[in-house]
Formats: sequence, structure tokens, C-alpha cells
Amino acid sequence: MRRGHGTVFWTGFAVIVALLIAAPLVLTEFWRRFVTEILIWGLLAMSSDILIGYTGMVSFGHSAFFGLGMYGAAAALLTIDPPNLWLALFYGLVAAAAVAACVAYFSTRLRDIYFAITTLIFSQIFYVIIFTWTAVTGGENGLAFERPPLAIPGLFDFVLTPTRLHWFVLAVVAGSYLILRRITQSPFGMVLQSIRENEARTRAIGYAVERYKIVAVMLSGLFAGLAGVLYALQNQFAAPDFVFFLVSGETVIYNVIGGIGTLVGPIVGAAFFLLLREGLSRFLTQYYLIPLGAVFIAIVILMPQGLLGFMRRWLNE
Amino acid sequence: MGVPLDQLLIQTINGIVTGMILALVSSGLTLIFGIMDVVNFAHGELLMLGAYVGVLTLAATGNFWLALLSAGLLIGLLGAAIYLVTLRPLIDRGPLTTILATFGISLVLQNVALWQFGPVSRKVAEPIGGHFTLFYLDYPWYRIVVALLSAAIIGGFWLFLKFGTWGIWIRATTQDRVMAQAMGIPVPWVLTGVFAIGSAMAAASGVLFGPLSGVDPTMGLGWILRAFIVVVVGGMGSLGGSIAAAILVSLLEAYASLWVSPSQAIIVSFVVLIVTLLFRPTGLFVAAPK
Amino acid sequence: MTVNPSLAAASSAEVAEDGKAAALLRTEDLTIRFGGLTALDHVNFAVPRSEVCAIIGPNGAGKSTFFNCLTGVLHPTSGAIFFAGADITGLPPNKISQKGIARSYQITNILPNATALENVRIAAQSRRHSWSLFSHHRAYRDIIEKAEAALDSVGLLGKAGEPAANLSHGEQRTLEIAIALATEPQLLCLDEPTAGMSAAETHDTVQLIRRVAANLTILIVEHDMHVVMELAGRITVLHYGAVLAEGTPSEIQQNPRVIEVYLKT
Amino acid sequence: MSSGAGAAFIGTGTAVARVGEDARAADLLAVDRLHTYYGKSHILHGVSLSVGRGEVVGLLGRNGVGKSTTLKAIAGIVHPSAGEVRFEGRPITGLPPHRVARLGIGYVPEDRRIFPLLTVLENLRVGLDRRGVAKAKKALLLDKIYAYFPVLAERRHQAGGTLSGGEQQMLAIARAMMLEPKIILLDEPTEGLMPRMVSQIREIIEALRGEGVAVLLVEQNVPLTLEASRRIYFIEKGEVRHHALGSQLHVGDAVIHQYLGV
Repeated sequence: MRRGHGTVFWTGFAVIVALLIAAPLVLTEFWRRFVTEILIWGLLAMSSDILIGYTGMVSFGHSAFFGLGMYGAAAALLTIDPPNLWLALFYGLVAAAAVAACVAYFSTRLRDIYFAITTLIFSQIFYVIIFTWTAVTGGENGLAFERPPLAIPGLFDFVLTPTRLHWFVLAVVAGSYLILRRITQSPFGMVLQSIRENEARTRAIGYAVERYKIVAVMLSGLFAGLAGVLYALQNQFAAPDFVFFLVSGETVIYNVIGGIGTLVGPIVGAAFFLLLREGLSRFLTQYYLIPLGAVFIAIVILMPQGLLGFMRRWLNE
Repeated sequence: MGVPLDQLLIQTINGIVTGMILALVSSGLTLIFGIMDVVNFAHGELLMLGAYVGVLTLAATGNFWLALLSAGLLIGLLGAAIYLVTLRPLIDRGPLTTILATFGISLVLQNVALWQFGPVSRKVAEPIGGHFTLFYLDYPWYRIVVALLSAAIIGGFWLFLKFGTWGIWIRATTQDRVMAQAMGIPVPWVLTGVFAIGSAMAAASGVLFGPLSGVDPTMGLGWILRAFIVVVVGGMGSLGGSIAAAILVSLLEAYASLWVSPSQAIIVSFVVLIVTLLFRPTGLFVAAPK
Repeated sequence: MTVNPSLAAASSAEVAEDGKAAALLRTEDLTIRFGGLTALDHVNFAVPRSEVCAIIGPNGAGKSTFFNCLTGVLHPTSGAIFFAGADITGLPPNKISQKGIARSYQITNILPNATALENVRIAAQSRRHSWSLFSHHRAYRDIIEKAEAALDSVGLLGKAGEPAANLSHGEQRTLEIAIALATEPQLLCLDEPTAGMSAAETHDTVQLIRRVAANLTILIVEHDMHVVMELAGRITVLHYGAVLAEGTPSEIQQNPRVIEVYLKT
Repeated sequence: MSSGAGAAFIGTGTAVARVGEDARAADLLAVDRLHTYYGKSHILHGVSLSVGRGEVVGLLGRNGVGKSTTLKAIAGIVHPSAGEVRFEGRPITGLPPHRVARLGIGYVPEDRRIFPLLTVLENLRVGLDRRGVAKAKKALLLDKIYAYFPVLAERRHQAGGTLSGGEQQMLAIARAMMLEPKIILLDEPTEGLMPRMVSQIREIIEALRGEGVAVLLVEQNVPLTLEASRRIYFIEKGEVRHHALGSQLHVGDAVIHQYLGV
């Protein structure tokens, strides 16, 4: 039974990855880019699912981790010559981890809504810093840079074309998914879920709950930062808009629409949201958030399991 | 570096004026949270819509008091409607669900405003003209009026809570919802009413603040952010704490803007918040837990 | 230091030279106040190693408060708690658990939608491997074996794969004991272990506690006099937060003050 | 009232239901085969009982057998999944608690649930400030309560949370009286009280009866329940298992041992 479940999982995973590998070869440039972005936003959403879905902490501050990942990558690409992809990754992750450590230290002192509010405020702190520290961050205009080559000295050296970037993003996102999935099934992941269900009880059986929460926030921030680095590579700029809280809000929306506590759900949610936005914005230009917000509210009220949970129930019937 | 006393005094007055508006905004937020565990993310958008209703009424009638009244009534009704449609079904689903729902509402309201009123900030003439001389400045009377009106609304609300039958019902419901209902209080209506009152307070602060900074669809976010800081610093659900924290935060920001730009001055509030979280995570102005 | 004289007398045969060392758990003038109310009033209490002790008392006597103080949920206003010779006053619940005090709850499984085994496994894992991030939780056979042993010892192994929420009330209470056992405690604190149980379930639970007591020290807070009389070697009666009487079941049964308070006549 | 109550022990299960049916017309409150769930656990398995006008009825049973849940279901706080509650012949099952309260059912919960930050007077006003009660009548009601509980008059401006346990219990009962109820559901009024307060609770119940207010009493204190109640129901595992006249039971009776395990 369990083995059968595993086979189904890996078959499904392989099929989807294969489809995504083939995607840039058949899609137009516009849709190729669209799919790459869904993967990146999906990774961001997945990273926050570790907190929202598995630990029961709603973060309204993931834009800070995402944005700092972008700015970290930008710093590496602008200051180091020749630009190096791996250093960009490294800088981005370090920046995101530093921010995550700071946010984790303060916000995990509070629970539930207080946590949500505090993460929101912290992301705004970083937004204000980046927005006003023009000399370093370029302020409102942000920073623009060139895409580095995908190279390992002595082994290979590729120019990062859009298609190759898509594959690179796909590899990172798929790998991150597998790692995150394993983390949620690990003993550590079980502790997180136990905190979500009953924090006092988890403490009573001997767990130092605060420490687990801090590590959870840091892990989540690290993967959000990774998404930020990928986004920087894709768009070749870093801008304060991405540190702004609206990005955090959309991350939460992806999770809720897709279904929290599933890892895949948030990616589905991101795809659904972005497709709907694409469709709606043709008629409604910039006001697409009116119907999307309404859909989101309806899902919160009527479909708390999200699309994935809803589909699962529907398939079972 | 020395700061001249006159500047300090001007900033004190400025701080108290914005502090009173912020107190009005935060009271509504904290009232709603205290009674139904709902953190109303859309509170800032209700403020913004209130400001627009005020602008439109003022343009049509020229009567500031009518603007204040109509904004309070209309947005109060809107708040009641929002509560009945979106929050009532969520009543037992916990505060995290309601923060998600109200976040969705804030997105919708903000974009409706953007669609209806456009992104450009509308300047509003101060409805009560006249200046008085404060050192070298012509200080507008309107600002003083704003502070006094905010204080009056908060004070009136406090009296209502303290002595009115509905006030007792609201406080009883806040303390023990189930028992309140078992004592015959129509709790579903009290909750709807409180949401309407909180919304009306947000709307009133929007109308008052509009002439000071202009009115635009995104003005709600800045306010909700500061109101969040205030309620965490003041202690969530504590009305007195919110008011004290609102004035503290606004004063500090006003003093800070002597040295840095206003957009950076908000960092002072962030610092206050961080210090609060470090030493008194339950809030500065509530009794420390046992 | 004050040692309750009756306790010192009772355990004198076992450890004549040092009455204090014999106690696994000991409180010293434990006092807790909420506002004006004194919930615990200078409680001196001791649980000797390998004994089953019970705390009884009418509702509101301070039993739960005492329990919450022991397990770190509440911090005493004054006084101290010693466990296995170490001062544990004011430690957080997780530290107290790690020291070897486990408690059962009236009802709440940790993960209501997970299986009975998973509920016990998460408790077993709290001593080892809990920081492992990259291995599947089922990869740790030692933990699973420990969890299965705990389930077996309460007779729930047959329901290991059953979601905890689907278990009957009695089974859920038993699962609570298994969860507590899986943390490998030295002292097991049971909070009204038979509340809401039928006569048959109560009987089974009493038998279970007796079996468990073979290798453990147990402290029971209980309403049901029968259960207490059957299980406990020593009984402490709390009344208005203070110790009203202490002694063996037969002593307690004949204590006129206890009869007066307990039967409220 | 029910004529069948002459016998000492009226029997179990079905017989109880029949007694309830016979008495329906005369009953103030009738509970008919009530079932409730808490999450997945089935708490009440078809509780049936009745209370006549001005009658004091006791409900005995061990901890956790569903006594409090029965009171909560009557008050509308817990929604029964099956069964019916009738008040003055009219079904009230599923009504929200505030409507139930307005019909004249006062609820005094186990832990009293005084509004801790409201003053004593405000606690009383919660029930008193109803539509359709003239000012003069309000004053009269208050005076009556203050006359009966002078300590509440003394502390009328003190916060409810600062009262002692006994005073809180008085306030909880006084608060329910403000609704001018026809019946009061009294859940463990002596819990945690000093022994001398217990006799006072007994007097209060007697006074309520004197006023024509019926009482449905849930208590751990067996002697008090036996003395105060005209009839007594025994509940076990969410069901009424036995029914007897209070005057014919004694603290030492086997039936009490059987259902209470004391």
C-alpha cells in the first residue's frame, strides 16, 4: 500500500518535471517566461507553507526574505567581476538568512495574529530601509545587472539563455520541493506539525517550542531567499517593490488558494492566481485584484482546504 | 546638536495631532479585536473610503459636519455588511482565518477605490480655515480642531461604553461571549454593531485626516501599519493602551522628523516596536502577565 | 528546611538516615497567589520513589493548580519544587519534561488526525533525533520500537494505525498515558485518569495504572475515592490550597476532618 | 405535577420518558431524548427529564456524565443533534441562547462566569436592561435583590472579579434573577465554597422556590441535593438511568453509591 503510494508519487513527479522540461521547447517566449515565473513564485509560496501550513504561523513578511535574496544576488553580480552565478546564490541566501534570523528572533516571541502582524511590520522595516537608502540600493529605481553565465570552472560554461535559465530554475525548484517535502516528513517536521496542533502540549512532552519555531522561520526564509535570487536572475533587476508587503500578501494568497500544508498546493495556487490575473488583466487592466480578492475571500470562507484539498475530496467521491 | 525650543514645541503639537487621529484609528481596531478576536486588516481601507466619502460630500455640500456624519454612517453600514457577509461565517474559525479574509477585503476595497477614484491624490481644502501664529509659523487652527475632535469622538465613545446599555452589553460580550448571550444579550447584533462602530471610527479619522495629507486609494496601508504597531505596543485589545501608544509613537516620529525625512521617521516606530517585543511582548501599557 | 513529619515517619524504614533523599519529588512551602486568591498555601508534599501517591480534595481545592505548578505551566509565587534532588522551580514545561516528569491530560491528543502510533512516536522522539531534518521520521526504528512498546504496555498496540480522533473516549485516555510513558519519565502525573469513564473502563484503567506502577513513581489527582483507595499507597488531601491531611488510605478514610470536608455535610 | 412520582423509585430509562410524557401539559420545562456531540464524542445519549412550575429538581451523577451539558443544551449554548426541549409547551430547541434567556430561563454556570471587569451593578444591568421593562420596575427588582443579598448592595460599584467565591455565586444567581426567570438552571452552586456558604445556597434555593421560580439543580453535594430537590434524576453515561423523590433517598442509599461512586 505505502509502496504503491510511493510509486504513484514518483511517477507523477517525473511526468510533471518532464512536461516542465519540455515546456520551453514548445511554448512561445511569453508563456515560457510565464511558466518560469510560476515556478519561482511557487517556490516562494512553498517556502511560506512551511510556516503557514506546517507550523501554523501565518507570515505576512515573506517579501523581506524574497527581496533580500534579490538584493543579495544583485550585490554579488554588481560588485564581483566577473559575475558569478554561484556567488550570487550564496550572497542572496546569506542576506535572506540574516534577515530571517532577525525576524525569527523577534516574531517567534508572539503567536497567531501577533506573529502575522510582527512579520508584516518587519518586512516594512526592510522596505523602508531599502527604499530610502538610495546610495546603496538605488532607492526607488532599484538595481539592474547582467545575467551571469552558468559555469563550473573546468567543467562547463554556458551562457544563461532564457531556456537554460528555465531549466536551471526548474532544477532548483524541483530540488527544493524534494528537500522541503523530506523536511516536513522528518522528525523535525513532525515537531512543527505538533506545534501547529497544540503548542502547550508539545512543550509538555519536552520540546523547546521557541527554538523549533526559530529554525522553521529561518528555513522558510532561506527558501524564500532562494526564490528571490532566481527572480533576480530571471528579470535582471532588484527593486524595492518586491520587498513591499504586497508580495507577502500574494504569497499568503497562493497558499490559501492552493491549499496549505501540502507544498504542492501553494504552487498550484500561484499558477491559478497568475493565470487568472493574466486572463483578467486583459479586460480589467490593473483592477484584476477586485475579482481575485473576491475569489480569495470566497475560498477562505467556503473552501478552507484550498483548491488541492477540494480536488482531492472531489476525486475521492 | 541643539534643537531650538520652538521647533520642539511645534513638533510636540504635530505629534499630538497625528497621535489623536492614530488613537482614533487604533481604538476602532482594538475594539473589534477585543470583542471578536478579529484583526481587521481592512481597517485602513475603511479609513480611506471614509476619507473619499468625506471628500465627495464636502465637494457636494461644503458642509464639513455633514461630511463627517455621512462618512461615519455610510462606512459604518459598509462595515456591518462586510461583517455579515464575510466574517460572520468565520466566527469560530480562529483569528488567523479572519486576518486572511480581511486581508482579501482590503485588497478588494483598495482596488475598487483605485478604479473609481483613480490613483491621483486628491487635495482637500481645510474645512476650517484660519491660522494662529506659533513662533515663526502660521499654524492652522484646523489641526487643533482635528486633535480636539478626535479626542471628543474617543471620549464620547468611552462614555457610551461606560454608561450606555449597549456599552455594558459590548463590554460583557468582550469578557464572556457565551455567558453574555445566555444572559439575554443579542450577541450576533452586538458583534455586527461593534464592527459598524469600529468602521465608523476609521471613517471619521479618514475625514479628519484627509485635508492634512490628501486622499488616495493607498493611504489605508500606512495607517493600518502604524495602527498595528500601536496595538502591539499598547497591548492588543486594551483601549487605553492603544491611545497612549498612539500618542507616544506619533510624538517620537514627530521629534525624529526634526532630523530625518518623514518616510524615515517611521523607523522610530519600528524601534519602539522592537524594544517592546524585547522587553514586554504583551505590550507596554497592559499589566504584565503573572 | 522543613520536612513534613508524617512523611518522614512513613518512609523512615526505607531510608532511615536521610528522609529527604528518599523523595523523588518534594515541594517546600509551595505557594501561589492569583490576585487576592491564594490557590496554594505553603504546601509541603513529597512523593517517595516507586510509590503511588494521590492528591484528592473537593473541586477548587487547588489540585489542578498544584499539578500545573509541578509541570511548569504555572510559576509559584514562593516556595520550591525539588525533583530527584534538583531544584526545578520555575523551569518551563519542556525542561521539566526532559528532567523526567510526564503528565497525562484529561483529553487532547497531540495530533488528533494522526494515528495512535504517531501520537506516541512524537513523544518518544522528544528525547532523540528530533532535530533531524533530512531523514524520514519512519527511518528511526528505535523510536518506533519505543513508541510501539509504550502502546503495547497500555494495550493499544492493536489500534496503532487508527487515527487518534477515532478512538473511543476510554482509549483516548489510555493513549494519553502511552504518550506520557513514551517520554520515559521517572514520575508520571495523572490528571483524573478515570474521569468520565464507565465502571468497566475505570476498572481497566486502575489495572493499567497498577501495571505501569511496577516500574514508575506515580502521582494521581483524582476525584473518584474508590480509584484512589485502590491505587494509592499514600493520600494527601488538599483543601483551600492547603494540606488538610496526609496518610494511608485507611487513615484518610477515618480522618474526621476529611470526612467532614469531602462529604460536605 | 406528575402523579407517578409517589413511588420511591420510578424505574429506569423508558419509564422516565413515560413520566415525562404524562406530565407534559403541566410541565414548565420538558427535555425529550436529547442527544449532543462534542466533536466526535457523543455526550448525551437521549436525556429526558421534566421540571414543573416552581419545582426544584436535582440532577445527580459522576463527573463528566453530561449533567452540565444537559443544562447547556437547555440554555441553547450547546446545540443538540437530536431530541427536543420544550418550555411552557413550546419547542425551544435550536433557539439562540439570548432568545432562550428572554423566555425566562436563567442560567447559572458551573464556574459562575461573572463578567470580571464589570461592576456588580453592571453585571446585574446586563440582565436588567431589557426592552419592555419600565424604569420603576427595574428599580424594584434591584431593590429586591439588594435586600436579599445585602453584600451585593454594599459592593455594587466593585468589579465582579474582585468578589470572593461565595459573593460571586450570589452575584451569578442574582444576575440570573434579573431576567425574572421562570426557571433557573443552577450548575454546581456550592463548588469550591466554604461549608457555611453551602447552607446559604440551600436557603437561596428555598427562597427561589418560594418566589415560584423552578430550579434545575446540578450538584456534587449529595446531602444538599437530597434536601433541596423534590425529585432527583440520576444520569450515567449521558442517559437518565434513575428517577426518585428526594424525600425518600438517604445519603447512604445503595442507589447513590451506584451512580455517584462515593
